[in-house]
Amino acid sequence: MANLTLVQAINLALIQEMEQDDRVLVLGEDVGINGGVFRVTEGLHKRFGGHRVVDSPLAESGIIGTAVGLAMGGLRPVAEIQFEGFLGPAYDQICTHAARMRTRTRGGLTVPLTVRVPVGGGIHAPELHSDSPEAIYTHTPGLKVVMPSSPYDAKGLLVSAIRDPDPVIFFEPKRIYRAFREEVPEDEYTVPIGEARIVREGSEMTMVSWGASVIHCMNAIEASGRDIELIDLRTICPLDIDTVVTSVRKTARAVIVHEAPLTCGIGSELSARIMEHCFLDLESPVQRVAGFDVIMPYYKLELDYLPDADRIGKAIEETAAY
Amino acid sequence: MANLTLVQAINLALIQEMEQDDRVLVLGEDVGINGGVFRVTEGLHKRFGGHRVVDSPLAESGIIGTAVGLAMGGLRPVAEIQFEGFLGPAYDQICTHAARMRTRTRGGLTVPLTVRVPVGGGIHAPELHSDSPEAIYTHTPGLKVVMPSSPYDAKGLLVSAIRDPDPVIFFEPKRIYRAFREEVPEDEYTVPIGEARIVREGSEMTMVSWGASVIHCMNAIEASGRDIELIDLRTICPLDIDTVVTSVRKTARAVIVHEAPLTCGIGSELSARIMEHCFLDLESPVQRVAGFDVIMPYYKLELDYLPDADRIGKAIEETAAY
Amino acid sequence: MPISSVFETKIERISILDHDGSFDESLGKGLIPDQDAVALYRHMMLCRQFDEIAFKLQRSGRMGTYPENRGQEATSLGAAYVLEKSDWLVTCYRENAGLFWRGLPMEKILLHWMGDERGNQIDPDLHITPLAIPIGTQMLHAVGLAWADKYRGEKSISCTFFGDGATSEGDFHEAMNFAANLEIPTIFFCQNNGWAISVPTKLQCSAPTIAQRALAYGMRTIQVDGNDIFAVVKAVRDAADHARKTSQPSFIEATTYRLGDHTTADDARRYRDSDEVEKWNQQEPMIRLRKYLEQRDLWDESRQSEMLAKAEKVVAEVVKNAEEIEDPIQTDMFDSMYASIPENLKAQRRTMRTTSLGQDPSQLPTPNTARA
Amino acid sequence: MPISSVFETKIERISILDHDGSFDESLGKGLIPDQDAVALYRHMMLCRQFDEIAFKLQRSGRMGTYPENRGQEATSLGAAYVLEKSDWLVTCYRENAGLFWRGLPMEKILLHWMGDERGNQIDPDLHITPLAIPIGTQMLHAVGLAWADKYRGEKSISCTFFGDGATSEGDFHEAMNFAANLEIPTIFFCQNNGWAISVPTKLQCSAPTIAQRALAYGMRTIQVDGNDIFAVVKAVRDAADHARKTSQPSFIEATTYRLGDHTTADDARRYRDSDEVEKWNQQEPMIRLRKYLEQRDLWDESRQSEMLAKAEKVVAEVVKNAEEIEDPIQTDMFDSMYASIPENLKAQRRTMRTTSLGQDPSQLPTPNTARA
Ligand SMILES: Cc1ncc(C[n+]2csc(CCOP(=O)(O)OP(=O)(O)O)c2C)c(N)n1
Ligand SMILES: Cc1ncc(C[n+]2csc(CCOP(=O)(O)OP(=O)(O)O)c2C)c(N)n1
Ligand SMILES: [Mg+2]
Ligand SMILES: [Mg+2]
Repeated sequence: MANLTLVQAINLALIQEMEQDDRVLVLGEDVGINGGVFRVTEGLHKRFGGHRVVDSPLAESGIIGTAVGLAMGGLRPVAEIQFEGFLGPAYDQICTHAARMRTRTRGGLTVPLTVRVPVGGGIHAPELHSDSPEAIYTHTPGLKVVMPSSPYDAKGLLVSAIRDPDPVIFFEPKRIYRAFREEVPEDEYTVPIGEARIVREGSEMTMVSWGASVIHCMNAIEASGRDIELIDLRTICPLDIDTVVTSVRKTARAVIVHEAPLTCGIGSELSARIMEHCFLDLESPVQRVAGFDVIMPYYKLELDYLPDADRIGKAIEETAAY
Repeated sequence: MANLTLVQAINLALIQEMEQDDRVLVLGEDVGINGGVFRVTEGLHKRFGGHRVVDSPLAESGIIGTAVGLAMGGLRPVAEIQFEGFLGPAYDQICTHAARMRTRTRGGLTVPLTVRVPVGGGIHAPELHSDSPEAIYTHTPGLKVVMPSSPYDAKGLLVSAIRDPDPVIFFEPKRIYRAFREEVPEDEYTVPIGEARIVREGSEMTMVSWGASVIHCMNAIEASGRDIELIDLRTICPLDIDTVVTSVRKTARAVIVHEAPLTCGIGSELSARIMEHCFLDLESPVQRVAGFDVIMPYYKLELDYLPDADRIGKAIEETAAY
Repeated sequence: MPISSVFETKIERISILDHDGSFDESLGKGLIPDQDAVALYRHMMLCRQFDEIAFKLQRSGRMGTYPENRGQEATSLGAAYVLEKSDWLVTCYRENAGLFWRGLPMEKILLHWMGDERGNQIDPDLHITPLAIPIGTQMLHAVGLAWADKYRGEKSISCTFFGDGATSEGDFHEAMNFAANLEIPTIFFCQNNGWAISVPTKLQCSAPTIAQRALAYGMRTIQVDGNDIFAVVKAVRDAADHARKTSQPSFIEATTYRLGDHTTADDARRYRDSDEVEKWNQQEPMIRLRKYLEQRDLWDESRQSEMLAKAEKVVAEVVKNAEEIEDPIQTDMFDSMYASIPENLKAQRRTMRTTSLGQDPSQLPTPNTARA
Repeated sequence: MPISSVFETKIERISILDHDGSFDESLGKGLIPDQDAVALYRHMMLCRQFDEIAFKLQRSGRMGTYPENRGQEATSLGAAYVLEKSDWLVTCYRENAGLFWRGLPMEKILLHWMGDERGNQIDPDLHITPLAIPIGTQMLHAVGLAWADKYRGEKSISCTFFGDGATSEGDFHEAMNFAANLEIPTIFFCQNNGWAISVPTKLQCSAPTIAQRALAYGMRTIQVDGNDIFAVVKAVRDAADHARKTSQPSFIEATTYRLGDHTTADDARRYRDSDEVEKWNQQEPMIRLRKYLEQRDLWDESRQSEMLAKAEKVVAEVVKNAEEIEDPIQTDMFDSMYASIPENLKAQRRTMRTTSLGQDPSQLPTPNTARA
């Protein structure tokens, strides 16, 4: 056991998977000698050499496109995109090829690729360094989408992602990269992709969130003094709808919290499914606390954009009072 | 009045807008002498010359990126992307720049750009020629997203799109490009962006759809013999939620139909909003009839993927019986 | 020194077997042994026959859109002839000749255009990727595939094919740049056939050659007569040797011409002169190879008609196989989405024909849920 | 002819004012009148002061991430000096010197890095686009902007700035290709400062020069000493004349060096030698321009300290203005999303601090809806 930040837990997962599987290599901008702009790949270049830790040219489509080829060729590439705002140039290679190769070839060629991407707001970064595009990749069949909210889950999920035979977009909530530490086993373990985690049990209401927002949910729940069940999705696609539905059947009320804009966010899918599966159980409409339907503002206003304990608390009261 | 197909109606709108506004120019792959692969720009090159009808290099990011510049520079570019499957390479320029320029510059620079894109399945086309990515662009604040289902609306909405001071993604359902004709005024008229159309009134149930699916909805409704209200969104973003909510408050039941995959599709947003606004009115859960969460299959199976009158009919009965 | 020179270069063009049948012995001698030259010509005849029948299948409504390959046989075939079976062929959609030479069953290509993913289910030992529909995107995969082999210390390389139009896409640039900077042994093979649908090459590349695109990366580059299989063979052999020796990429621009429409959905008369087509009809790769063989008594009219009959028979059989394959089952669309199907996809799969999708039985009230 | 030459070229490099102060009269004479040379030097001093203070603002927590411009002043400044105010400057984030010369109020740049969109709200008459954060994407806008002017028959052109790293992006390629093929008068100005964060130029472009990227498009291209404002002025003037005369684009590679870290979030000691930095410190643009001026009695120590004092005062005032601006109001994030705000955004705007977002009052039951 070690007391690690989220960055350190991911770094450890990378080292351990590279140690135990030759096919794993890391590529991306500044991931080599510099150890990545968030230092997530710190020490890897020294340990494994430039052959396995590759500073790529500044070209996201190139990173993902060659990684698709590497994966089709039998390796297990872990590509880093420096910020979620720079996934855009790689969108086409991800959605047109990584997501489609297995079904296109009816299993003949597959893409066991992991794409690591820092995500989300709250660190006073420049434009395009604070977005939350998880719904975009969830709407694209053929991908898996993961977003841990703790060091323990981050390590276990990243190991699962690297070993997964299909492409996984692994979003790392940068706001909590170093926000807190947690006991993380040094031994090998995995957290399965596709299983939500009940962070705390409760009977009055269900709250669903993921990534950095989970912390705000906890704070809001504590401030409310209510008996609320909090679910951290951990994996966004495939959605562990059973855990959510079981909870809402019990509590009859639900609030969903995420950073991305409201419209067509993951919250809309969750809300629709909860209604479809728990129609007769629901005592109040499912509420969504999300980013507004605006471009994530520059940092002077970012905290006014992001859901916080205050807004979540309002949703709790509104939902309870309905 | 002329009896026109959807292709002809769009062609007419382009001609009329180009005639009356010098700032309007058309660019894209094969839009010139060839008149576009669907012949939507037929005759434009001859009429307006290569100066205003420009065959671009084969590069979608280039098309949209230069069009963003043209628009910032005071023109009204209408860019064609040959098929929705090739929007991917332009995703970044659309979402990173077209959608953001106005708010980034607090109104200093704007992007009055129209992006015309054939969309959807059902024409036995090759891979990547049959998708429905409207939710992707709806989740991106700063864009408007339009999809007409008739020649009349197509002409009126395209004129609105071209005159709109903000970027509009104008999806053209290729399956009905020539499927039927309709009386279309030759005189100038507009259909406002952001207003849904009640295709037929009804009291038993509300059905919401857009694009080529509207026809299947009509067929299913007729086959059902039930008194169903059908709403054609026409504009997907901004969503005319008032029209939908007013209808569901009246009917208490709703079915949504679209071609795109279920998860995080527009159906999820509609379903969530209906529940939020009509919670106490709903007699049954809102149902979504959509593409499955799989890659749009090659054409031997495409009709098994696409929602059809049969599947819509089942949803009608299930919803009525709930 | 106020003005100095920091870079100088020139680009060469190779042509060995001209369209009038004249042959340059200095470069061409021994390049292709006689029996191979015959085999290549026979293969071209087979491919031409396939192309004609595929076109007719589309016209008679038995197949979807099809891109004719006619006139471009020498390019991918020359490359496939030179390369090892362990080398990757990463193609677009006008490389039937090379793919068939490598060993791809001909019905696979028909199945693809018949709207059937099984056309892309390819024996992995063939080292072939599926036809690439999104233009310009597959070169990056070729770089990744060769990189994977290099990573493992294998000597295999990759060769990727694309058109003149494809060189306008950003992904082309990124692929070239990755290969050059990371020293990946990929051969970039551009088939400049003069057109990208209706857009002439000069609107994709106003430079005098496409070959010079490679100068941007300091990459070895050459232009060849792409209707001359000898020139193609020489260029690919040089590039492959170079790649295996140095692990460096190369670029080849092969000038050729698509004699047919872009695809069966196109009508090329709308945008190009019949004179131009006529000129290229004289210069296409088969006539000149036949002249070459006949001049050396390796071919004659009787072998020609014998081979034609054989090609007709083979292709008829291929069509039969492609058309007789059982229909895919509806649930096939789910089965290759992931290595193992997630629960909610399983539910969609299970209920796809019995419910509306929305109303999966699992969403119905559970027994212990009372109706309000 | 089996082997012929289809393309030949060479690329030149210009250098006029060397780092030791030696000056080539043959090229440099009359290029920049004396009073302008003084003005340019004074402007550089102002920019250097701004840069230092901006850095300190970040370090003391009064501003977010900031990319130092130090060492690269001659490039954008030389270009802005040559170009007309009606020509577009389409920049990245190390072109403060050029932007300020054009007339951008200095507080705009501070506001930008203080996380305030008002920093990008620029007087349209300045013909400046906002700093581009996504690398490599802005060149396409420059092409569109110059195209729009050409479309209207105006003589304006655009000049776009980007780094060595940016030339690896696909959008760079597409912008170059569009400009060349469609004949758009854009100057592509690459500031090759040796690094893209921690990645050295040779990993972005293994070719001997970046200038040769332009050969791919048959585009006019040149390399200049980017720390020599005379060389920059000459190259830009030639390119601009050419653009106005022929409507053709040009490429300029200016070799320079970023003397500081990539941004305040970076620590360049992790990946580069102090020797290298030391060498470039000797070659930076201001020392040599000062030598030039002093040799001609246009500058001396007293003018230096006078200007320094002035720069300090000006920049202090700028900081004050930027810091004293009233905070943006929360609802600002809605107001520039569209020319007119759609209804559902209005609702979000109206309720942003009073409800949870989900529960807009409009979703509450209407009076005539009975609770079940
Ligand atoms: C990304 C993308 N954009 C557009 C298309 C539509 N399209 C199909 S083929 C083609 C032209 C290709 O030209 P070229 O690369 O020269 O190949 P050729 O067909 O001439 O062999 C176009 C524009 C596509 N398939 N993919
Ligand atoms: C599309 C994109 N990818 C990655 C980044 C992160 N990033 C910011 S600056 C930079 C390096 C830029 O290098 P270069 O173009 O040489 O410009 P320089 O900073 O050296 O002036 C990177 C990778 C980004 N801003 N945009
Ligand atoms: Mg071509
Ligand atoms: Mg640089």
